[in-house]
Amino acid sequence: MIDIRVQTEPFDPGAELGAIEGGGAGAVASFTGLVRSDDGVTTLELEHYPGMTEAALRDLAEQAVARWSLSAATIVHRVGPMAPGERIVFVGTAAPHRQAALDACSFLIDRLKTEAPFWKRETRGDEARWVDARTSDDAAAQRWR
Amino acid sequence: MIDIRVQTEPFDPGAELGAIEGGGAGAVASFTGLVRSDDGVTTLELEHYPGMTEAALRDLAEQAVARWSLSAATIVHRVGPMAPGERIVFVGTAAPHRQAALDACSFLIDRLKTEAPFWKRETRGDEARWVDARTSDDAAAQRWR
Amino acid sequence: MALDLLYFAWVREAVGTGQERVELPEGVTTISALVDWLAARGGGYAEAFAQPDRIRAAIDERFVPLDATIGSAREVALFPPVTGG
Amino acid sequence: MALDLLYFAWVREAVGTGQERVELPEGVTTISALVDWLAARGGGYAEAFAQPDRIRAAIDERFVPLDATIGSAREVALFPPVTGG
Repeated sequence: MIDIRVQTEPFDPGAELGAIEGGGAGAVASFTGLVRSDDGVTTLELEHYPGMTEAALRDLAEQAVARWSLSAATIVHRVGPMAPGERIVFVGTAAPHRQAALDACSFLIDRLKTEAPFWKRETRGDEARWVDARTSDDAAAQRWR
Repeated sequence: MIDIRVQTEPFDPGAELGAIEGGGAGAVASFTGLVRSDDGVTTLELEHYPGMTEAALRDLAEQAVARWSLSAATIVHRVGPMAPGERIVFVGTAAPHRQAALDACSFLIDRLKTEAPFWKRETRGDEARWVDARTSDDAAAQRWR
Repeated sequence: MALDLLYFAWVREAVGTGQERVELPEGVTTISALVDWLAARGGGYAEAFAQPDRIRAAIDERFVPLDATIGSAREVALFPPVTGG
Repeated sequence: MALDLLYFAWVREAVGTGQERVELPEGVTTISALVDWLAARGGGYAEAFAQPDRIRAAIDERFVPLDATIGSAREVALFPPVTGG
């Protein structure tokens, strides 16, 4: 059961977790990314490539389901403007055993960072800048090859 | 911020996640363990060593907070009888960056399995048996030394 | 050949539009050649494509390296390295 | 010396109680010796402690190896390997 959503609306991690707990899984893992509020950012804006984004996320989820025998994988990613403290992304995985759920969750967020067409722009007061890609993200994504 | 609870009552992962999202963290990870419903178990019962359990869980959480600079760590573990599909354990971690949150979450559930005094008894129909410890759990806990 | 071009993030801002349809001239058969051809338009295009190693591309919604052949693509997207999650 | 003993899981079931206070005889100074002494009581104790390598222990709420010295402990717990989470 794969659930992929790219949306401007906020989402509820508790509801997402509840949805993937069914089906007899023994283990559910999640990752939630939030707009940090400790580095002066006043607004974070997410742009994406409609159509390709959903396809890229679905492809990653299908890889994870096959590799770790997941009973469920959910990816929700917000786009548009967000304030500090707001949730950007949710990844949830359900599997028979804990290592599979946790590894699949790490895989999805690591690979999402380098393989899904999203771009972040940070605004600090009057100044906006596009966030640079990080080589540490490339390294994290490579772990799973 | 460390929150440790051992309780007979059910818990709500969404509420637990919400509680650790504050404080400016950029990344929140969680693990929920559930009573599997695919192996004929009709009731799972958790026994523990009151006092020592909380101390052991708090010690693990303090190690995780120090090692990964967490802004929050929550461990909730149910004891008593549970039905298939019910939640047994919740681990939640909040950190500035994703790898820290995810690694700390894995660490806590791996080490909890070998270092917190809980014992599981499974009932299948009329037959009850104490669950044997698994060497794979010892190996998983060793990863973090 | 008519081709839809999409631009995202600072590439879009520099170019001044998110989407346009172009007729590819003879000889522009790869993404690299397309980037050079667009840069030669000057102005915001020159700015957006001044450093091709900062550009990433997708053909018909799939990531491709810059030396990929455009072939019979309907849509090519040009953008900075992705930064989601 | 008076010592509180706690038993958990199948150790508790075999012994028939979760807690008791004992007077340690001279010479019973380690967990191993305590386990052997309890096994010698026979009945459920013999059953619970027939295989000492299946027993784990805590002294005053801290895990210890079986060769640990009991010393001035107030409380010793004996139980199977843990299986939580």
